[in-house]
Amino acid sequence: MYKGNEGQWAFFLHRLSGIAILLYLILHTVSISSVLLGESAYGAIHEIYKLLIFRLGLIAVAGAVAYHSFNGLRIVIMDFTGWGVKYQRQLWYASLFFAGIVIVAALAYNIPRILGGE
Amino acid sequence: MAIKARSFKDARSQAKSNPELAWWVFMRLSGTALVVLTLFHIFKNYIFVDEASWDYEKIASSYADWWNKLYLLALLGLGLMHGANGMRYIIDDATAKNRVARFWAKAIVNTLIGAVFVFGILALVVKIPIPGVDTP
Amino acid sequence: MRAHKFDVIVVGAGGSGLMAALYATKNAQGSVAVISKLYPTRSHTGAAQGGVGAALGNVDEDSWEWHMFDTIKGGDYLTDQDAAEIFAKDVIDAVYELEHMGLPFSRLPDGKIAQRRFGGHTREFGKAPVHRACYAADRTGHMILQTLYQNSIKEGVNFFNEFLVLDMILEEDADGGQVCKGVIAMDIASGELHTFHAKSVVLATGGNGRMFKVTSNAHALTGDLTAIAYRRGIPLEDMEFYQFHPTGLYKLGVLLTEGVRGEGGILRNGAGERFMERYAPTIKDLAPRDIVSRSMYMEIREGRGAGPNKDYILLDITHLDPKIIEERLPDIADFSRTYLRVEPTTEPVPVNPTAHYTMGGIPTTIDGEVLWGTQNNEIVHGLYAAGEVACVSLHGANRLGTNSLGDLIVFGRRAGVAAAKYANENALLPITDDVARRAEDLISRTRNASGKESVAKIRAEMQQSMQDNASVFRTEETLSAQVEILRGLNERYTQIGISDRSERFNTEMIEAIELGFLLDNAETLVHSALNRRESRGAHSREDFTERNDPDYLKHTMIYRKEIGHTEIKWRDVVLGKYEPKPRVY
Amino acid sequence: MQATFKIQRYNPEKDKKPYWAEYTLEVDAKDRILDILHKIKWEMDGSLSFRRSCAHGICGSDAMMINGKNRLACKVLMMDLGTTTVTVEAIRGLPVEKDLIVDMKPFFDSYEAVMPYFIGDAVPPATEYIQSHAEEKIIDASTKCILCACCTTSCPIFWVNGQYLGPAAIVQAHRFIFDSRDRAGAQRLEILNQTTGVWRCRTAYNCTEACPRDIPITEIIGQVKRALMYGTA
Repeated sequence: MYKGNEGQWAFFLHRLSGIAILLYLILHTVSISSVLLGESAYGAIHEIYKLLIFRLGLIAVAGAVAYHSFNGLRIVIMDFTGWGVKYQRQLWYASLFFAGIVIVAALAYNIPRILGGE
Repeated sequence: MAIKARSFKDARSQAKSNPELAWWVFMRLSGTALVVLTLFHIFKNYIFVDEASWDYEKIASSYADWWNKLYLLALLGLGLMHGANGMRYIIDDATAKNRVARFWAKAIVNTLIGAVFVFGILALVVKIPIPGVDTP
Repeated sequence: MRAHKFDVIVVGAGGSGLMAALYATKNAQGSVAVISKLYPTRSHTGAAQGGVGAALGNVDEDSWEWHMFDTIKGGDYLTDQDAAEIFAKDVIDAVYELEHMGLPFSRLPDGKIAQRRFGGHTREFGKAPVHRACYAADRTGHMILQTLYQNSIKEGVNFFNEFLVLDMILEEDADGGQVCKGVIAMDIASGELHTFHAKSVVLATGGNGRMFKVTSNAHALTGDLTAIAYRRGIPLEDMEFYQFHPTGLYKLGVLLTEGVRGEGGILRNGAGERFMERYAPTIKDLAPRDIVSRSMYMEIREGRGAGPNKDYILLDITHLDPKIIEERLPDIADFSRTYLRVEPTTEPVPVNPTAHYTMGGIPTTIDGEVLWGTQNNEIVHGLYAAGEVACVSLHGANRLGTNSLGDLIVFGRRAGVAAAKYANENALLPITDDVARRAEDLISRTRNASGKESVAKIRAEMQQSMQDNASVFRTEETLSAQVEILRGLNERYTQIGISDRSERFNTEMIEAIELGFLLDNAETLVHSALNRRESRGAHSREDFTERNDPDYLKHTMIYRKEIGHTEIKWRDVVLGKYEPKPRVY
Repeated sequence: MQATFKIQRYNPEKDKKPYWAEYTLEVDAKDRILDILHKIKWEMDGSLSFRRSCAHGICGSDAMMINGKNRLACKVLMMDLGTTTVTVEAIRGLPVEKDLIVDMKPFFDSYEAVMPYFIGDAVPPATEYIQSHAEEKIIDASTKCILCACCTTSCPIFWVNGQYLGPAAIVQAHRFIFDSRDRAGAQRLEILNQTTGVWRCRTAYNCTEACPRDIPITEIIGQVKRALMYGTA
């Protein structure tokens, strides 16, 4: 493994999270849009949302979206301004921090739901 | 369309129709918009609300709201386009040495995304009957 | 075995080779190719730092005649004055031409090319230092090399990169003269031999500094073509004159440009004294390199060196504005920090003289035509040389700083033009089937060498003994000892063994072949030095401390009889308007 | 002190695939990695092959991956690494020819593709072009490039997509695009305005961190991107 620094990992994570988000977006659109097929079809598909693994996965997806969003803003700043590049490290840590907040929020609301067996 | 010019002559002949810069700018603009759209969407419909509570009736009711329809349309359209172009970058990188693989990878991914887009639009456009309101 | 035919072949892709190739391409009706041991951008021209001297007069009033005089005086009057005149005039245009090729020179506030002071460059025939060196920060050579390579791409020059030249196709012609019909080279990537058959050949392979232990020269600078020419009966001129650059990084020899002193840097001994005031009261630290190097060694010998072992001198730039250092000398600062962990803005940098440049080389006329005899009409038809590998003789007994880069562009261009003209006017001469025999023998002998001697050990012993016996100070005793040492090393060289028998990138075999070249270069230096019983320029004999014009105002021409045995002839110096005078600064 | 060098070896004439060779030897903290490679070659295994020439970071021959990062072997001292276990591999993304020697042709092809040569006025001035300090400064960093390929072969995009012109070629193009004397900037920008050009850059910063000449490469690529976006150069 090439021992790159923050920039390299920012890029790898951005790409990885992007793929994950697109896959989830496809799944999510199909499942939600199955309302077209009527209540029973929607209900059948929606059963998977109740699986533990799916519920944990959703937290990860929320985290991926948050990381991709904030790191995306970092990229926008770097590309559109001259100064962003100089602070790319700090900007990356900032995007990790904000993504962390979203993940904590998702965990805080969802762990009680999961444990409570709702 | 990927351009593979390795000389100035090639570049000249191909650069005129090159949409690369436009896509680049699109990614940044749509990305910025999507940050707002997705994060709001996630907080409103997932973090603050239990995902499991989204039954048929609740979906149908929310789809009756035109503002919400527009919001979801923008989210779906921008998200899928942003994702499709992102996948194009990844495929171009991953299949730099293999044109056949590149063709098929793009064909499959774009068809899938296109189909999902159509399905998603239909769900937004077609009126979804709300149980107890539209149907007895 | 593969065969190629070109009109002009240039061997070497540094400054002079690329300049020759560009001009050959512009002037030849036929095809031109460059053969290089390295990728062109790896050539050692790229390591030149300080500048290229030309009397542009952008800062101070200046004239080409002053430059010509400085060059001749700097060369201790062994400089051929016709060459110096052409040089001092042409280098001005050549600098503008480089700028028009895109070279990013540093600028003055008015937007013109910036110039700095350099050792031995003076106004009004020695009155005071003058700003003459045009520079691009401290990477002038890098920018020249890049610019010339860029223009070679623009002009579509053919390159054969990573080809090691092993032999020349050199034959006697009908009227007893000599003619060159091409070269034999090995493709390093595949190990395959190639025959390059050509109407004219330009040699531009640079120096041979790797025969010394501490050198600013690249590992690749092993005097390949001087050795090949010497083996093939061509004499080498003035090989005893080897320049030691005063400021090489302590122990490493990495070059710190004279431009450091041009910008105001000062040499100090262990006591902090600015000792150059004693040796060259007028221009002090900006005296020519031979004088400064000798002065530094004198200080060390007399116990005034710096450091725990009192074995180095300090280069002090702590009084300069750090902004000037970062702008004009960034690489120098970087070298000091990287290799010695010395912060040049706050502490003086330990330096010592480092083997830098050979004034001697393959004798040529002012058009780069290679001589096989001692007269200007005894030329090898179709063979040209330029740059450090050649001896025009512009630099005489000691080269002035910045004149190497000027030499490359002025005489590289002249050689390229002359080679193209020769190719246009002459037919491709036939060659025989066995032209590659010598090269084939050399390769197979070396690749299969299975003796007990180590190439690395022989090389290390040669480098150490050359440093001890034939560097800045020389005596009859040390030189005679060195003659014997070299004979012994040559003997052992026939018993080397190598382990890599593979074809592709056999760098072990290449190093063994290069060692053979170096031993020959060392032989010419030591024998020539032993023969010259005077002190002149860079050649400093402790047993003959004075310059002796009646007996030695002439060029050494050394021929090989057999390994370890040489014959020395003389060639007249071209004198002119500047009469030899005592050389004081 | 004693150090262990793990070097990736490969000679296609006899090896089916690359393998790791280990050498243990005495080294000094102030030794350059190149010095140690030479010591191995000269005293332990003559067949070890690598490129080198100037040995002080100006010719760009000895780019290699040392302890997981691209560097010039002649610009890294043992003490810089902070360990006595050193791994050395060939730079990535270019075909390995033998041991640490890679085929540089694709790299130089990309370089040549950006028109890396000055195109000035049809009739140049009688003396020099005039250039201000400010104009000179814009291209100061990009003119430092020694074409060692440390940057291009540290780029994650280049590893998978060799069609990307790569940071080195972009730096070289930048050197001319932003040269106040050059007249062909627009043509070069067109070349870089392709999928094989600046838009492949994903700002991973490996290039900037690998550059032995401290060129702010990502920043330079950014300048080219903005020149294309905002139409200025």
